[in-house]
Amino acid sequence: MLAMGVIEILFFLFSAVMVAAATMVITVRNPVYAALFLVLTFFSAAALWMLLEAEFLAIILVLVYVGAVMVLFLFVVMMLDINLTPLKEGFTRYLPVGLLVALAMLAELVLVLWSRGKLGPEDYPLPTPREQGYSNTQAVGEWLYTNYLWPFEIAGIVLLVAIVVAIMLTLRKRPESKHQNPAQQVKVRRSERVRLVKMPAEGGE
Amino acid sequence: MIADLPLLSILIWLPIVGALLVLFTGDARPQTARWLALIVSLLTFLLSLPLWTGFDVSTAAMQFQEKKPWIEAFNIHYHLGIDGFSMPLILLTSFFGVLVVIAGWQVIQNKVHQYMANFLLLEGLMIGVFSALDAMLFYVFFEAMLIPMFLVIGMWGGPRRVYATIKFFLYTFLGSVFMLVGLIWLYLQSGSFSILDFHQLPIGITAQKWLFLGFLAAFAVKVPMFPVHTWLPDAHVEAPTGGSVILAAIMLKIGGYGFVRFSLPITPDASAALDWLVIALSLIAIVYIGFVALVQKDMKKLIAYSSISHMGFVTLGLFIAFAIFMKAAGNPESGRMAAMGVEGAMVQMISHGFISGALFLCVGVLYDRVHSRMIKDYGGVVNAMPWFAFFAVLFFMANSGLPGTSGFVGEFMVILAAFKANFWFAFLAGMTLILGAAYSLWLVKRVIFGEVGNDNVAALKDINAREALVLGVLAVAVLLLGVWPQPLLEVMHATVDHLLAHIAQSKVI
Amino acid sequence: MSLKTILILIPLLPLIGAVIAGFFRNRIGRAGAHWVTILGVAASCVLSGYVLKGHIDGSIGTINETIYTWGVSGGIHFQVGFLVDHLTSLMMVVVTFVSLMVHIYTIGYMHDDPGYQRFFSYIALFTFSMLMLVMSNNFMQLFFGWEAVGLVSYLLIGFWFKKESAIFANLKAFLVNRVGDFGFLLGIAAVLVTFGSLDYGTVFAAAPDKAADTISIFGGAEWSMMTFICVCLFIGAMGKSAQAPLHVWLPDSMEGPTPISALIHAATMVTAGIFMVARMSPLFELSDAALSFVMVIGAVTAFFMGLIGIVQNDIKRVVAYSTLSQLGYMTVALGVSAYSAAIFHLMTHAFFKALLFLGAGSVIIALHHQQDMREMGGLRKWMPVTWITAWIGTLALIGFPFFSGFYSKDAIIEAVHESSRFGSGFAYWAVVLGVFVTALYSFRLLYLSFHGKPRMDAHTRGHLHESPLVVTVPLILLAIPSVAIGYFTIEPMLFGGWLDGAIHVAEKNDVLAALGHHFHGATGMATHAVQTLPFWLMVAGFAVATLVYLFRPQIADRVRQMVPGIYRLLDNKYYFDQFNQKFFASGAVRIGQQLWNKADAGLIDGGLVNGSAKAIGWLSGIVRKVQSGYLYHYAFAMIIGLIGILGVWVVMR
Amino acid sequence: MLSLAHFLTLGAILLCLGVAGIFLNRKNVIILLMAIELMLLSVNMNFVAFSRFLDNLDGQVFVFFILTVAAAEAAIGLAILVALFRNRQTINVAELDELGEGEA
Repeated sequence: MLAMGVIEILFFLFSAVMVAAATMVITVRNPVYAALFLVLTFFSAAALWMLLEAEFLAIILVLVYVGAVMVLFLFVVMMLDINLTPLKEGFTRYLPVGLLVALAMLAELVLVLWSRGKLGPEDYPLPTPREQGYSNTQAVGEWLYTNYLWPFEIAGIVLLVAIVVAIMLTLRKRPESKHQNPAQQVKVRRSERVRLVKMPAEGGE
Repeated sequence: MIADLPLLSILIWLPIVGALLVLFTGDARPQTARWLALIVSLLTFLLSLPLWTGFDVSTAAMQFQEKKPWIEAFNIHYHLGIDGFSMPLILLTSFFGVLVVIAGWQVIQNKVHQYMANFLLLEGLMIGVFSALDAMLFYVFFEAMLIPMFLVIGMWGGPRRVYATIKFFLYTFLGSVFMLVGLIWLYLQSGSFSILDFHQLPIGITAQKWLFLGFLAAFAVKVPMFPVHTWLPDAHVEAPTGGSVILAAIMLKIGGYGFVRFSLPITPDASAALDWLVIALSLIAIVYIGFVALVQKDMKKLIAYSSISHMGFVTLGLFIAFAIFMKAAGNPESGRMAAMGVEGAMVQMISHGFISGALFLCVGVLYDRVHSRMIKDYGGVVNAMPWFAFFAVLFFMANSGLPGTSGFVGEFMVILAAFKANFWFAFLAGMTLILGAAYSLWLVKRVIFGEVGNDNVAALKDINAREALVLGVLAVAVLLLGVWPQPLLEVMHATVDHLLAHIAQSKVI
Repeated sequence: MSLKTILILIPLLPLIGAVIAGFFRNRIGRAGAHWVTILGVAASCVLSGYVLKGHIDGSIGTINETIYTWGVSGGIHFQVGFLVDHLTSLMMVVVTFVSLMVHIYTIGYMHDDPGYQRFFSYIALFTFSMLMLVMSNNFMQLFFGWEAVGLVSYLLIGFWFKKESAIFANLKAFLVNRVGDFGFLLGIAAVLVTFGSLDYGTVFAAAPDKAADTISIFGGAEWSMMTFICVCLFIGAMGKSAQAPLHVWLPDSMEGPTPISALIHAATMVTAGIFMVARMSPLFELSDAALSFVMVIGAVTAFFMGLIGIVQNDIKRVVAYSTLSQLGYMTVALGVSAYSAAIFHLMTHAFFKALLFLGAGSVIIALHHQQDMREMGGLRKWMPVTWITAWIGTLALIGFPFFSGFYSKDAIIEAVHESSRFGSGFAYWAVVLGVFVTALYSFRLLYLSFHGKPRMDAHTRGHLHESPLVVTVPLILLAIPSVAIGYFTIEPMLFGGWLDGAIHVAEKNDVLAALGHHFHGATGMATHAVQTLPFWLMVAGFAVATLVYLFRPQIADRVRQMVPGIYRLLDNKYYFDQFNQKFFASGAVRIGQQLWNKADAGLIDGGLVNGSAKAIGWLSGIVRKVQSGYLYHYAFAMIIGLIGILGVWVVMR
Repeated sequence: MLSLAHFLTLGAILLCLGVAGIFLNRKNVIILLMAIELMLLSVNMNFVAFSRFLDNLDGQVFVFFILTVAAAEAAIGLAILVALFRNRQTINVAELDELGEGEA
């Protein structure tokens, strides 16, 4: 621990930021702030993954998660006119319990991790960095499209279904909004649109 | 040629695919749904005929086998095949597949496509049960079969249908989970789910007894045996006619079939040790249920109870074999009577299929017109419906075991074999001669004969051509089987002899 | 035409007639229905006659043919086939002849009935069933015929299905018969288990070897298998041939149309039991106990059922009780091993009892379905043919010398006298006193309906006339054998060995052979009768009846008042019906009710099924309190659980 | 030296924060969803770390799938939230007790 290399410094730096941001996520009152802190958490996580040489996932996390999912969160938070006061009720009341539970859990987890004594640097030393020209993206891609082709396809379907479901759930017809119904347009018959009117010839009288 | 096709697979999947097609016709086109269902079921029936014509009666080996790996991790195969036990039952199933479609032709007016699809699905699954040779495949069909039946009763049933469906489902499900445990245990012992491997697997006597009880739980509920029979009257009463017909004609047979496919060959020593239990329950069913049937006020309930009583002959016929062996004490000529018991049980299953199906159809005919199943709401039906009365009396006579009808054959053979085992078995089983006639004919007296009971009865119209066709076909089947059962018996000789030779050997290690 | 074809045709022709008349009743109409069935029955009657003639002149021997294999199971071949020996051919002729007469008679009797075609279909079907019964060469087919005639009897008793009493009677008839059939079936099962075959030939041939076989029914007690078999088979016969206490259905069966009473419930079906026991003589001969049982039952029936006949007022019921009594005579004959005498009486009885029933039917038509004898009287003026034939039938029934009934009944009485079997003393007195009773009720019937003052109302009297030819011709045709058949056939039937091939009598039991030593021709037998007790008892019965019912009707009332207890006992038919109704019918319903309510609905459904459901419901009622519906409660529970599991894992590790 | 334990500890802390978040913000569904995201992230962290230290790409692939499913979940969850808000004008969890007994 004495000689902290660059990597160690970076790790502790990002870890600190991440833990701090995550703490903020769960404590701030305003959901907008919470979402923004969550973004920060994700950024830190992405950085840490970079340290672990998982570049592809780090980028994906930033692009998809931060770029799409969190923006969606923000949209929803801002779109809905939420009355925040009742939502924050009891925050302090539950603080001790929450902390207690969280700490108990943490204690247990740490106990699990360290009591074994087999996860230290000696057992799992940081692997040597990959050589130049190694592409994590390519490796993941090859792995994904061979061994995990079926699950991948299924994941695609899951996303598709999620899209459809999300639209279905939120779509509503407003009576005042005007839109066309192609099916009805195609189905239309002449008798419904054209009315032949017999008119007396002019000057008949 | 037809014989080269994977016939069993076709018989299973054709109705199921047909069911999906029928489902797609939608609610708006009931007529299309009906015709499509009829065509599919007819096709299935026609395709099941080669099973009979191409059947080799000289061997007990499985025929028309198909085997493909299914879940290799657990050594589960898609393995189909039939022998002398399953072939007649498959034919019976496909035969009734056609009949229920015709029977529901006009009666069902709401959600026709779903109704028809349910029955086709049921048909495919039941054929699957009868032809599966892999225990897991069997189990899947066995359980899946509950779903369409559940829907049929739940959607088109009578006023207390929810109670009836839940009772039906829980009862049968409770039984079959014990079987599942047994099957998994057998898999762990033998490393395979093949039923034929199970047959050869040596098992200790204690384990056999537990297995036997597990199978008994599953099949006794299906048959149903006393005292796990109370779901049947409720299910029958609430089910629509077609549901009752399939339930009585085919689904109950799966219990009996389970005994010959699983209990007897897999656990012969336990069966021999516990045969007294099954025999006692069967005899109780025959006599006790006979009395209970006597006092029913609801026609369907009466027929349901009579079914339980008749199915008692099936279990009796299967399990007296051990008592006969014991009495014959190594004299093989004397022990051959055991075959009569088993064959009688099988004939009884087929015959009961025809008769109970026909009886439920008869009640259905009345119900469609008067909308009551109560005996007191009728009386003197013969005055308004002479042709119906003819069929009803014929089937009730068959139900009471009149010689010349199929109802006689099975009971006769089982009683003869039972006498060989023990006089009192035959005595109690023979009580059905009196009780069966009493409840059947008392019903006939109160419903069919007499002065016209009320205005509803006076206004009845006799059966139409469609109903006459269904009942007529069944009448021919009942009489033919009664006058000449040899073709049916011939099919199962080799299989029965094989089974008896098999169960006479101890499997205890 | 080969003999086999003829044999197949004999039962099949009536069946075809029945099917055509039944299924195409609207197409072929009334005339078509009776023509097709009558032709079928007539043809089979002619063919039966041909076979009988062949037997008489010896051109045809005993035929034992298998038609087809019904089924094979457990190494046992069930076959359908015909055994036609002298006994069978005799029965075939009796059955088809009486049936033919009844068919013709029916044209008149059922003339106005809407169920005309149905009726013809039924009686033709009956002829088929009865022929299958008598021609069978194995027990299974016998049972088939046995139940099939029961079925047709059921249908015909309930022919007028609107009549509550008729459909009650047919249900009762079927159920009582089923009680008998229950025993019969057990007997068949015992035969199969003992002999390993159901074929007559095999069984009878092996019977002597198995005489010592035993069966244990109650614990260790060993019973003779042969006695068991015979008693079981005879229980079947008791049902079908209406022997006490299974006789209760026969009087009620008179609810059916009269031709049926003649054909089924007098001449043919009810004698199936007699025929069956005679057919099984090789078995019965091996069990003295069973024969004693048969004899006692028969004697009880013969005497006590006759007594009831004296107090009945319904003309058909009197004849019905007389039938019971006569069946009792036949059974007694069986019981003393005089099988030939039983068959002989069966034959003569078939003719004269059919005649009596049809005569009663003729009266009933004339009186527009009035059956109460108190509303008749003096009919001889209007219905001479019916009157004369009724006299002939009555004389035959009471056993007046030279009439057919005399020979058969006297032979039975002598045979019983000759026998030394256990119970034969009782049986002898029962049958001898029975002669007096028979004469009494027979002449009572005759006097009340045909003699004395007319008691019917004026309107009916105005319309009285003799029945049409289709009714009277069968009466005449039946009267001829009623008079003469006994005289001509007693010698070959009883002493000439006509039935030797079909009936087996053990040397020591052969009472008829002993009688044969005293037999010197039919005429001699008749003239000798004047010296015997039965003859004088018959004369006494005649005298009493003449005195009481022709000249001094008030005596009957006075006697009735003198012994009210006995009268009531007889009028209620020994309370058999009441007992059965209370004990068996209501008892069964009550048992069923109890089992259903208490056991099925109460214990199993209420306790086990719904009980377990209730227990679970109660438990979940408690547990559901945990389910608040608040999301965070659930989350909280999950996390606590997670911590708990983790904790356990940490500790356990 | 960095070791696997470092990363796993970080993941554990993150998970506990997520759990604490659920407790503290028990009424605000949006923050609840965010807390779930935190917990998922912690799992992902572990996966990536293991993948690196064990030199096995399966872990990363799984993270990929988890991200997919999490995205779908977030989309649907938010959609439900929107629908809920439209119907009830609130996202207060305390008022959403349809599942419980009515009177509770």
